[in-house]
Amino acid sequence: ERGSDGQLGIVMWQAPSTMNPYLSGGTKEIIAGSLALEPLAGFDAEGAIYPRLVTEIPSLENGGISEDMTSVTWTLRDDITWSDGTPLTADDVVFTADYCMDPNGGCSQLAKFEGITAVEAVDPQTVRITFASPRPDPFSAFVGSQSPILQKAQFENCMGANAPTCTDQNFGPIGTGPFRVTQFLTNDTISLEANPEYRDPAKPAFATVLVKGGGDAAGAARSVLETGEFDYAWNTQLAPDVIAGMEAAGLGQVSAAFGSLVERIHVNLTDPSSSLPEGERSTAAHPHPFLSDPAVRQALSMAIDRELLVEIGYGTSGQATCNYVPAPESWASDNTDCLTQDIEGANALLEEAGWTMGGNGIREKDGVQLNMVFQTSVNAVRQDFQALIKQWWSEIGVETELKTVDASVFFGSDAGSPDTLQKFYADVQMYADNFDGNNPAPYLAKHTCDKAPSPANQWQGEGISRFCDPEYDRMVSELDGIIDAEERAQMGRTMNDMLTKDSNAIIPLVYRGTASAHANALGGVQLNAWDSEIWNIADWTRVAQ
Amino acid sequence: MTDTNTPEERVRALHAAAGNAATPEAASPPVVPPPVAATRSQWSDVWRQFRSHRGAMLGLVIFVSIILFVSVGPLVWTTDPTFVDIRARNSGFSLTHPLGTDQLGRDLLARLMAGGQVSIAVGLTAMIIAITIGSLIGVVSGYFRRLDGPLMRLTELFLALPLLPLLLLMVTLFREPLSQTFGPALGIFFLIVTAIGATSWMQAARIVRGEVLGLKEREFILAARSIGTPAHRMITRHILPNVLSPIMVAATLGIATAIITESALSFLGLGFPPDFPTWGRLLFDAVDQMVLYPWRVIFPGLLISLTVLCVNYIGDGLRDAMDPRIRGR
Amino acid sequence: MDDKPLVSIEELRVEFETNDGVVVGVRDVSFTINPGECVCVVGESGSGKSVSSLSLMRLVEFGGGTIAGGKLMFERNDGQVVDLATQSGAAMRDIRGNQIGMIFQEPMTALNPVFTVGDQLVEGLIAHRGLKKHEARARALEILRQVRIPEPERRLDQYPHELSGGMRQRVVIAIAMACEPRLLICDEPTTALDVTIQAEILALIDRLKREKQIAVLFITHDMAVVAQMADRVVVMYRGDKVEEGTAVEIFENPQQDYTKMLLAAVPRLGEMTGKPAPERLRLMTDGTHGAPEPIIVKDPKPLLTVRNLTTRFAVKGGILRRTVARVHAVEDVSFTINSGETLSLVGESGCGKSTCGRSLLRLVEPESGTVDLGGTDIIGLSQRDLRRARRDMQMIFQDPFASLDPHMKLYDQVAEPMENYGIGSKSERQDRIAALFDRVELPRSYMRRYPHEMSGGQRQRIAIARALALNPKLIVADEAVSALDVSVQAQVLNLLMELQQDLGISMLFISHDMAVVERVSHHVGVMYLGRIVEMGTRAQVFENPQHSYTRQLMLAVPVADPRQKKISEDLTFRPIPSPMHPVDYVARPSVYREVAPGHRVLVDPVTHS
Amino acid sequence: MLSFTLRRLLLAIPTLLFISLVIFLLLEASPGDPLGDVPLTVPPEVRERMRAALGLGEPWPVRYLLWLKQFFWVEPLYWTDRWFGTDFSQGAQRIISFQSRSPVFDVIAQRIPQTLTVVGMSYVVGILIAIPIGILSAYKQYSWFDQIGTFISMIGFSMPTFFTGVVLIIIFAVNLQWFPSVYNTTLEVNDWDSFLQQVRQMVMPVTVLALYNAAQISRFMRSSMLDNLGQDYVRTARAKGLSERKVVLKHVLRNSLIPVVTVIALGLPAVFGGAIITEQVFRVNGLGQLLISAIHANDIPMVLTLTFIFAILIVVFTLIADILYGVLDPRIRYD
Ligand SMILES: Nc1ncnc2c1ncn2[C@@H]1O[C@H](COP(=O)(O)OP(=O)(O)OP(=O)(O)O)[C@@H](O)[C@H]1O
Ligand SMILES: Nc1ncnc2c1ncn2[C@@H]1O[C@H](COP(=O)(O)OP(=O)(O)OP(=O)(O)O)[C@@H](O)[C@H]1O
Ligand SMILES: [Mg+2]
Ligand SMILES: [Mg+2]
Repeated sequence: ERGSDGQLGIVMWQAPSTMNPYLSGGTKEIIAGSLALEPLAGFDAEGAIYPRLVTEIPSLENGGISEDMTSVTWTLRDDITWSDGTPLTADDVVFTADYCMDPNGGCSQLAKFEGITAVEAVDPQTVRITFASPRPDPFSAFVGSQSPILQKAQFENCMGANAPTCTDQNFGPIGTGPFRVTQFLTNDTISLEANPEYRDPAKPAFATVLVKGGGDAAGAARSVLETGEFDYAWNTQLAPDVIAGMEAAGLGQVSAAFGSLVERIHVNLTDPSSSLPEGERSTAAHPHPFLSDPAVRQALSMAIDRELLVEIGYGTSGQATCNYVPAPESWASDNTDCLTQDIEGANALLEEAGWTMGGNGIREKDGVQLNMVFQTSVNAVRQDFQALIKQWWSEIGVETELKTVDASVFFGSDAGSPDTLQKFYADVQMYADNFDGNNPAPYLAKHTCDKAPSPANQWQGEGISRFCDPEYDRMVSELDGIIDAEERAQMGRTMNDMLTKDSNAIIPLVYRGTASAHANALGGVQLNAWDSEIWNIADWTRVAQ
Repeated sequence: MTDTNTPEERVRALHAAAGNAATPEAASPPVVPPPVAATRSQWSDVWRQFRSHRGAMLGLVIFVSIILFVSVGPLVWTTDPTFVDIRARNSGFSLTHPLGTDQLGRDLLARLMAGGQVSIAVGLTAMIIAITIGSLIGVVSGYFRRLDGPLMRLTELFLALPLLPLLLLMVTLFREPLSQTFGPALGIFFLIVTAIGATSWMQAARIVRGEVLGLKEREFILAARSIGTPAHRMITRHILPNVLSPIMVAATLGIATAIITESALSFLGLGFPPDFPTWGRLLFDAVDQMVLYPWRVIFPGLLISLTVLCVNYIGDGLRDAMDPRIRGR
Repeated sequence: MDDKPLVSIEELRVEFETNDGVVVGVRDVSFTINPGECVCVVGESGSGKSVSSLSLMRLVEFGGGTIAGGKLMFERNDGQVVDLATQSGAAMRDIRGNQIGMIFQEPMTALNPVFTVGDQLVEGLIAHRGLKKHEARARALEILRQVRIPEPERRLDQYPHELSGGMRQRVVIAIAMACEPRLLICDEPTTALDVTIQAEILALIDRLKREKQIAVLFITHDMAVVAQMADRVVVMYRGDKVEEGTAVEIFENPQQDYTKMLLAAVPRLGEMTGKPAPERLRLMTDGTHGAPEPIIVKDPKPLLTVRNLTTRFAVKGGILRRTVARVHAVEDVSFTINSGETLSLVGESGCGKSTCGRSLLRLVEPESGTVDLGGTDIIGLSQRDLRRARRDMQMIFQDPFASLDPHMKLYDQVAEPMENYGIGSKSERQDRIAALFDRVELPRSYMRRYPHEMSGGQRQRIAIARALALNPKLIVADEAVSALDVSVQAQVLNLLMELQQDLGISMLFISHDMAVVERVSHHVGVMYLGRIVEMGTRAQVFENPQHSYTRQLMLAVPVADPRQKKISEDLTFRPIPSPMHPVDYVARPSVYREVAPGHRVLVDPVTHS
Repeated sequence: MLSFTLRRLLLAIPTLLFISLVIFLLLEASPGDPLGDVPLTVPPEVRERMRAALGLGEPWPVRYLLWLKQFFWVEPLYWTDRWFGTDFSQGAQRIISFQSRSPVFDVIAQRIPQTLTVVGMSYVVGILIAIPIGILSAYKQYSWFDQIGTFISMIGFSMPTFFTGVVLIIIFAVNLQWFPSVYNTTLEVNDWDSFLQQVRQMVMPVTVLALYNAAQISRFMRSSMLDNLGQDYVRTARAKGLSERKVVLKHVLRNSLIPVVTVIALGLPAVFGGAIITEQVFRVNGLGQLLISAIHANDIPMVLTLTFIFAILIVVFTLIADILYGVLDPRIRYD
């Protein structure tokens, strides 16, 4: 029964700064937004698309997707009302598209609307989206919590340059979701109550929700697992033994959802040496003195014991992997060669390639020593990984200097800073990345020659390793034209192997889940890595212990 | 008159107090000067007085032991502090790892020693930098009336500067050139100590300035002027030795803050390379595991506190010992 | 008056616990005080005078001392005789302030700066008399009247720093007298005060003693004051009582050498009458017999000529910190000092003596006027030349405790001027410093000491040695002996005169002590409100004072002769007006009347009459 | 004194302008980007659009002047409108945070209450603990009380709050379950129960901070007491026959408080600045947490405004300290 289970407490140690996911692309804002706002359709825990505000998912069969695959038609349910009592109409959907695609607004979900030429209201219940070119997978805009529907009436005056002045709207959007905001304190606390207009009269079970921000992951986990002050804690990435210790209190547990997030090492194929003039460092103009040797890259990969990394850093919320694209299943390559550590093999390989052990335990060839800088962002688990990997590499005669960079700088892509991951002024670097939804094609497309970051693109390129293979570029352009799902997946697997197994330009380490803690007293939690992880919060209940 | 009096207590005051209560003039002389040997070096005097301060002696002994522990210790206990012995991770006290290991199986004893070297070096150097800048600014602004306003405004500016962006900027600008010239560890060491030093001198400057303003009114400064002492010598010979005591206080507190700031820096990614142990870092890293492995916080915590405590007592003792007025008693 | 003593101290011994073991402050002292009697305790600094008196109040204990032996018998109000040394804390609190009052030496620090005078006065009344607040206030007012403070109503709500030194001392006396104690202990109550104020305070204490039949224990090292105040005298030396007797006995027939020495060291006003030139004091310890030679300069030539010297201090105020007023510290002063002779400037606190001395060396920048030293115009010099010129002029400062850097060894202090001017090699300097130490009669072994290890007199010798290090032609001695006690003062005075005789140095001697000035000077200038009001040779000024202010000063000086009591109630001197004037104030030039050749008296502007 | 104050205030204006410029340039020059939080899945073109929307396209002098105008002109107008119902600001653009796109001042206004209650209270508690300890350890110098006091305050000074805070949480929140480990900023105190709840959630953060503050202030207090205990006027007070209690607690204390009060006043800006680590540990989310999260997110308008307010407080409290000194000590006069 709606509202019968009292208050639901959620800790998000990185506090949401707004409820409007179009203004901030951060996961925390998307999760917060999903409490009140809903997209037309979402992804379930398996990554399959399911309808939310529409009657059914459009397909070729039901005619929702046009034959030429250039348009898709959604039919809205007729029983949906906004939390202010007005009905949801196709105009709201059209408005949302206009809102995000306004050239003066910095919409962070713009990529979702890429290739859309028109969004029209066919009638009050029907919306048609037209694309510039055929789309085998048309489910980007309005699918998943990144692009929910905004109410036109509320946001009408917040278009483009006006977006930032609409604080009340951004902090308290009127939505169709299970809850509505009663108080929003940015970067601190969000209070919500059950939406009286929610379509299912029995849901949500909780009368109110309190989303509390601040602190760190350990404190968040502690407040769920040890003190029981909260029911759910987002992103409790902690060392497995620490979590085990907390779980011993018996109040709750940590579970993980696996999406497409892979922790990996990028090898710099170009020379980052600071002796090069600025503008030429880490660019294709200068190949890396030793990492351009495939044998060295392979040896680096072979020396790593991925299972051990998982055991130390992630426990059950991680799996050792050799893939850049670990999911969906059909796209995941079956490569498992890298999973066994082979120090001897690596040594032999290097020996064979002419890298001989120097007196100081560092291999060298033609006066070039295997001396590397290994950078990553500040994060306890990553620092442990760095230390371990450094040790393994030292066993194959590679000397590593570790460097850490503040996350906001590392991921900040500020062209002026030398420490961003795009600049890559280091020999190897480690981070994790994933893709939205369940289509890995754009993700693979990042590694074409022209996407390598360089001064030419203000260091905004995405081919971090500076991987460049004409064959790969060709496959990327082909991939777009392929419609058959299995064929696409097949090609994707090949490309994945080119990046990892064949070239070792990317050395995957761990397929990571996103870990969250929830109290045993909380029922209905079903983690989801493809959408907002609290996607089914309307179904959550308090269960008797 | 703005600033605080001298901060912290001054033991001198107490001694003076004892004398004052019975003799009206602040410094009534002992009429019969104590018979003393004709030749005594100043430093042996200082040492003699220092030795009579029990707390300071105890502090010194412990401090020297800590220094020995971190400097000579690694020669005796030769385990590499960064060596990852993954099979032995999270082990308790054993013969191979007397103080256990951390989550990667690195030997805690070795890490405490290596960490101590860095922390103490950072603490001392950063403190020296801060004190040098602080005293310089304090003395100059107290002594030269014209510079007083601008320098105090500068101090306010530094007090207001947000530390983190400043550090980020410094690291960005200088990390590479420095590690190129001095090697990664030493380069970052310089960076860190300058960063900490450059952002923590303000308190010292204010205190010293206050003292100097008071000192300037004293007659011996006038006397020194009348015998033609030039400004620079005035400062080095007359002003500085006389403001030593508040500087000492600031210095002893400065070491503690520097050690702790360093740990804060490392977890912001601005500090030493991550495999480089420091006490602050060891403490910070172990906080999450405090319940499971309490000794991992206890040891570094204990060492930090002990060091700070010792330095404080040594500072107390030195302050007394360097003041000839107290020394004579 | 009955003969039963109010207080009798028997074999008092006081010890202090210090880092270097036990120090004995008072070894063995016994004396008695009868009601209505004034007993003076004299002795040089450190002889145990203060410690004895503090023991009576049992205040030594707060300074770390303990009464190690002896009895302190005191007859309480109720007639009971008790031993103060064994009283409980509560009983002592009842006696302190109530039955025994105490006045301290330093009026500047004896009052709590953050409470009003009224507050501090009523406290004791409330504690001892159980008065209500307003009653206590009324009583406080009455007491302030008794001590003859002008405008007592206003004073009650003023803070100590708003009062002059003399008024503050009266407040301290009022506090001590508040509960009408039967014993009043005065620990050097006038040492820090000007002569005129001293005269007033002494008269006040004397009156209270007579009117209220209070017993007074009066501590001082000034024999002249003793002569004026004492019924009986106790002489102390290094913690022991050396002699006791009535004032007349002690002054006219001293038994002990120490007492004789003390007496000899006292310069007495009028002593020099008829002498042509300054003479050293005859000290017992000198070993020299026969009359000391007068310091006569054969053919005096002007060394320093000062014309129309004016120094003003700007008083800044307002938002823009503009000058809103000026302190006319030195106003149109002219004088000449001959080589080898001494000119004394005398006057009361704040009259501009120090400023005048400092202006000569440009330690403060004079506003106008000329200073000519042996042909060099000091005022016109650049900073660099000025530094060079200062080699010829050196200063000795008033406070020997403050004028030496506590962190430097004596050797370094004396070496410093030579180092500054790069004189001599290291070894030459060493020799010279050794010679200077000999010259000022300090053992060479003292070179390694620190100032705090020296007595005041010894420190002043170091200051003199430092001044001599540059072979100056002129020494400005700014109250060089004021802070020293009589015996030491005499030694230092003799040293200065001896040096003058031997080295032919000229001296500007600044002092407020008429008797000392009479002793040392060839010429005398009397300063008042920044101007010299009378100027002439010593004989002219002292034997024929013309200006009313000079006369007033002479009148206030106590005489070291118990038979010539000068203290009287009608001694009231007008306070010195403020030298602060608005910016647009135009000071008139000084106009003098020449009474006799070289003897000039200020006639315009008239500032004192 | 009025002219002294006015003069200093006038002088403060150029000083503060200069400070704001320096802070602005510092933030400009330091690395990092407001889009650091945006996931890597967002393509570069979109990022570029987002930056432009934040106004980052303009050259820095323009942005600095705009900020100055907003800070000194628009915001005051806005608040006047808000309080008096006027309409001077006419919808002019206020200073907007990059992170939340809401007016910076609104967020600051939200944060001030918890900062003041927790950090402010800890300051008060710290002072209340420190002063008696300082008095006692000076009066009984070198006694065991004094020694232990020195010892504990040095320990308190050397232990980082990220450590002590967690220790407290583990003992009192996890094991004993006495106090909550998370501070609820939305709690409204309107009855006895909610008051108790408020007290309970304040206990731990206040304790941690108060101990740290007390450690420092008690040292100052002790030294100041020692200075004054040896003064002549103390002897005068004793000679009046006052009880020790009165001598120490009236005469000595009043004088010793003078320098300590200025120390306290100078420490006050830090209260407004928040206690960053403690706020993090207990999730108090006051100004300290706001600043640190803004710095991490490179939210330049927020950081700039906060630090500038902080600078104003520093300048103002320095002045207040000077004036207080004069108020408390009748000897001080302003010329
Ligand atoms: N608190 C103390 N600790 C150690 N010694 C002390 C203390 N107070 C006084 N004395 C010693 O006791 C002796 C007598 O001192 P006292 O103050 O009585 O001298 P005094 O005659 O009053 O001198 P003055 O004329 O300088 O006031 C001195 O030798 C002094 O050093
Ligand atoms: N630096 C200064 N600034 C402002 N006024 C001053 C300064 N120095 C002295 N004065 C004032 O100038 C006048 C003369 O002072 P000066 O020190 O020369 O007097 P003095 O005769 O030496 O007195 P004392 O006997 O107290 O030493 C006094 O009113 C004093 O307040
Ligand atoms: Mg005395
Ligand atoms: Mg003077």
